[in-house]
Amino acid sequence: MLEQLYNALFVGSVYALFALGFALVFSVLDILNLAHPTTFMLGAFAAYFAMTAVGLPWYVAGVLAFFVCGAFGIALDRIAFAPLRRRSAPGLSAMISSLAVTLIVVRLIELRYGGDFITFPAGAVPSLVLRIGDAVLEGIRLGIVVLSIVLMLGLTYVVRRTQLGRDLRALAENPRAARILGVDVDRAISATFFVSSALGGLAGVLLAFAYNTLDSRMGLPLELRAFTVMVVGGMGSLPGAVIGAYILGLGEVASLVYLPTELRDAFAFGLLFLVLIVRPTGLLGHRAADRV
Amino acid sequence: MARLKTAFASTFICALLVAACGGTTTPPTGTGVAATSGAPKADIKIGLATSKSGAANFYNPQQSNGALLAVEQINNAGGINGAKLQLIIEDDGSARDQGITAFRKFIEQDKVAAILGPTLSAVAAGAHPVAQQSGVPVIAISNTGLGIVGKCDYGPCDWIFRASLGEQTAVPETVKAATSKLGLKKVVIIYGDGKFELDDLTIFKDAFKANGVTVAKEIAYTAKDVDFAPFVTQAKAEGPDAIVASSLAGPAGKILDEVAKQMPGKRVIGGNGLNSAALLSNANAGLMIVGTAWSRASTDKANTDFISAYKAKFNTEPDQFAAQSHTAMLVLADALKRSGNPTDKAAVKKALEATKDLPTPLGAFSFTADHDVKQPTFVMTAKDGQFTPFQ
Amino acid sequence: MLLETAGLTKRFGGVTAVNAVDLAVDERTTLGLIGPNGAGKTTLINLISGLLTADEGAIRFAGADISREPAHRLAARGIARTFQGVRVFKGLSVLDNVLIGAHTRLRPDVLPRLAPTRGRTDPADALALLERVGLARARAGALAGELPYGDQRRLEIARALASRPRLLILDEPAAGMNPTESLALRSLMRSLVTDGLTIILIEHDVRLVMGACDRVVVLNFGRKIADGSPAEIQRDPVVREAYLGSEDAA
Amino acid sequence: METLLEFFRTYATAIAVIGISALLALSVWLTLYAGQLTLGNAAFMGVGAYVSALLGRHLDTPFPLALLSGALAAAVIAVPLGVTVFRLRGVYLAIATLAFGEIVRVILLATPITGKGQGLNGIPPKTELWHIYLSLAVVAYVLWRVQGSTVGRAWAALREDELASASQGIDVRRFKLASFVIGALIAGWAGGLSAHLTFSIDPSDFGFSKAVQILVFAVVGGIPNVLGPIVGAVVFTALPEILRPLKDYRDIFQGLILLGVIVFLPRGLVTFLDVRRTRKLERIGAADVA
Repeated sequence: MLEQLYNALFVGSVYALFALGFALVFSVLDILNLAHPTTFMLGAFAAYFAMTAVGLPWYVAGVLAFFVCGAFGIALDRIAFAPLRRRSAPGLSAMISSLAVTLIVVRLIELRYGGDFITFPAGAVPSLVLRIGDAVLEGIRLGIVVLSIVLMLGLTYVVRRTQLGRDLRALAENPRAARILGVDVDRAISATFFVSSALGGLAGVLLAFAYNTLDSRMGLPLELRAFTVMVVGGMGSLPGAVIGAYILGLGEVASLVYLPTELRDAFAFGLLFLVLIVRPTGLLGHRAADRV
Repeated sequence: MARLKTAFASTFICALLVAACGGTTTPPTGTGVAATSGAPKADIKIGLATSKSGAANFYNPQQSNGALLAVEQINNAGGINGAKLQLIIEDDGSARDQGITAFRKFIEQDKVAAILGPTLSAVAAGAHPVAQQSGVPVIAISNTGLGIVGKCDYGPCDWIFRASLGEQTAVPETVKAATSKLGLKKVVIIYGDGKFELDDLTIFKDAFKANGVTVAKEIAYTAKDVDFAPFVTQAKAEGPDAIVASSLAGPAGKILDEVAKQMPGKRVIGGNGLNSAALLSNANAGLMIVGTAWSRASTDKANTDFISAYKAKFNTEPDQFAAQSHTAMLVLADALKRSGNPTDKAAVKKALEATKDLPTPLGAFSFTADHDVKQPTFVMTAKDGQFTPFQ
Repeated sequence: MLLETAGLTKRFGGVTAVNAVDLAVDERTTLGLIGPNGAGKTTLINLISGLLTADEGAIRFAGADISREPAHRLAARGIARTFQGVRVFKGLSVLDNVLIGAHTRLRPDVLPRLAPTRGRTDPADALALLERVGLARARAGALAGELPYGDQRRLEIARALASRPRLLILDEPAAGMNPTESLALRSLMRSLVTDGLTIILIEHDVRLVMGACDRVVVLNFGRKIADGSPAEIQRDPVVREAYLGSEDAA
Repeated sequence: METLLEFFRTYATAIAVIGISALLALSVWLTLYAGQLTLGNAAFMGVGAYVSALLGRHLDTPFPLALLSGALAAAVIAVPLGVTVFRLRGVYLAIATLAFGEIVRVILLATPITGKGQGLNGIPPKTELWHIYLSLAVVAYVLWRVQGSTVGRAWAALREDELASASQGIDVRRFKLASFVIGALIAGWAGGLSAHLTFSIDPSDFGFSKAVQILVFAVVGGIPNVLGPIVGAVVFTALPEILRPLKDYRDIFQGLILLGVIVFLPRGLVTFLDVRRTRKLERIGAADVA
């Protein structure tokens, strides 16, 4: 049972890292960034490129991927979102422009690395395995769980304590007021996208290391999960997203153990549907679902 | 309001024509091998519908290259009684409606003698009936599910042949070999929610029942699952002698890693999904036992020639998809020659049915009464990044 | 007695926004509703217009108990209102705004409109209303959101009048208006009342309230602290201290 | 003449899919026009497809009746869903309808009669081009006329401001439910037509990517009038066929075109017809959809 708990912790951490980036952009800018799975995948390929073409060790490649994805996030905002903001377009258009970017980037990666999944060169990624009794705990996964918790605490600290965090929260509450109060809105938006995409990219790198495989469509399965996580945790609430992620991770593993196989997939969406109806603001959400 | 009416009317008419005017101005041209012009007889056109984009784009370029190599070899050796073969390749985009459009284009515009493909069984379920209705021979080159040849869901499918070893034949062979060599008593099957995986699940269950092996548990994963540790942990609790992966290559790789970690010493039995070059680079590939339609290690002359010719032309190793599309083209060319009149589709069909022990990279190739492929099954495992026979 | 409330109470969490208010409005009169910000004026009319449901007490309109009726049914009964801060349909045309106001009155025209030529809505009444509130017919095609603030307020009144209401509730209609505009508003209100309309006016502009209203009710912290003629209200020490008084002291 | 006939027979399926996409785009447009962002219409399409195909196969129901039953089944399911999600708006409604879509997909995967994940194969291709384009013409015409009616104006009011709409006497619940259910009806009908076009259907045809695709048609086409979704559907369904010569780079150009259109015409292709009005809308920052 300990092992399944550990598995749930790992899956929850991956969902949390991915959902955090997704929730950050949504909470600050009310945008559902459908290009977020692309940053997840891009992180893995950036690390792969750094390790194979440039020959950097895995931890350097991971950090590089973090910054490459951050930069991609800023570029994404400039190309797909800023023009729409300037023309006060409906929020829906931003969802579609990010979808267009996804189509382009995924196809570019496929043309370069092919559609099939590829693996890191042998030995490039450390795989130390700890055996406690018959339970098997893998080093890299433990690292991922620890690192994601550190990142989550870090992000909550930044949002709560720092000036940047105050700017972001002001922007989230009321962009026009924030601008009047002298918040450098453009800098805050760029920072939002940098942090969001960098986190998403890092989650991608970590999952690629854990499984030693990456492919152009690895981000898509996480997108639906991220919706569930954000709603359950509370739209726009970062700690909510983290809690939602671990609830979903535990829920999925528990439903695997206890529920008949067909119902397992229905569990995630049944939970999502229930939360939306009973408590649309989710656990920690402060944004009323039906803003009158 | 008036302006809206005119705009409405004009755009609505254009809506009908846009596909028309769009289509004719840039008619999709195939990348057929430039047949040497001036051939006395008209070219014989063959259509290949394959997924170059969409979810199944990883079948390419191998699936296209295998067929292109065969066409080149056939044309260099005098073509079909002097007439040149021209291969027209269309991307089916891993989508049923695009697959149907590709088939209709081959039949209506290109007036092909026969069609190969499409890549995915779900696309074939829509495309094959189109060829069946128009009476055009089709050779499936990568559909291994149920209902493709013989008894098909959409009624009679006598125009459809299959060169890709069906799971119904490959899986029982694999299960028989694995049960006898490993003395299996109890297994757990982990399966996905796609058409291919569910077909495999049915075939595996019947095969294990026939070999007196109990299937302790069937665990389903979905396309949205990211981590496979929980599934293998769940399987481990049943204490099986081996794990069965009824899945495509991606998930199978993750299952191999988890089994190596959580159940050291246990093997992973799989269907055609595991038969992918990408898996060979997985550190735990040695655990898998899979029934494949093609063995790189086979020493038949037809196979060694194929491998060297493929490497010479594309400077990369061929895989099973290349071998199967290559074989299908060889079988088709042989039938075209024997049919006497390549444009007479019924004659070509009869010639295809008469294919007997044709030497191909897949071994001695014949069609069964149900137009399915009759060829040896190679039960393989992997060693040092290569598929090797499972002893 | 067109409108009557008895012991009307509404609580938000710990705060009692409206505390046991008894109100009586005679037909074809104008009732002024004044009080400092946060006194519960807007909450009171949200209760009356059905946007909120009372925790206690009852509301009777034209003899019927409407305490539990939703907003859209009250509009059909003849209660129309404007909003503090103007809530016109910005993205729709001025004419459409007024036609939507007439929603309860216009015959359902989906079936007739299926024939290409029939079912055209006659904009005559709507255009007449625009003129009555002081908006040019030519602006009918413009987007409501394009109009200057004062005109948007007038459009909102036209929209409310489109349903031919018996009771019109105006929530700070003169906010942001200059003296001449508020004078025009006063004469509009007087002509509407003579045509048979009853008006409840919430307003901070004391001159407008005292000039236009037949009776004035003063709210403070959700309670009714005074109810009488404009003259009585101006002299009433309790009102002066709670509301006008704070102004003198400033 | 021969080549035109050949061309027509080759692209018959592609032209049919364009018509079906336009119908689906209209079904989402209707809900968007009333201010409701839905991702559930792909599931309603699926219900329509499976009900009509199964009725045809097991009960030999004549084609028009099977289509109608499929559409009605989708509408019947939409009523309870519409009532439950009535209070949700914007992104919350999108995610709730998305969750509903996934639940429908899981049920389809689990019930044996639908052929589970292996799909329902061998569906007789009864749909002809005129079925599709007649349906499209009728639905487009009716919605165009309704748009100018009291009902259409009520939906527009809901999109702009639900609270103010209630005060004008509009029964917000009933009108929102009506647009949601009629949208489901149209999507169900389109599902029935689509099922009898490509011989086979499986649950993955009606999942998240289909829901997003339909939404893209309506939004990229434009909300102001009925023409928007039709133009959006025609352009972005014909695009893969038109860009076919670009071979491997087809998807990239499709993405670039989509990006270009949504960035330069954020309120949709159709707003190109009336640039003046769109400029004004932008200045007002009118609340289009949440």
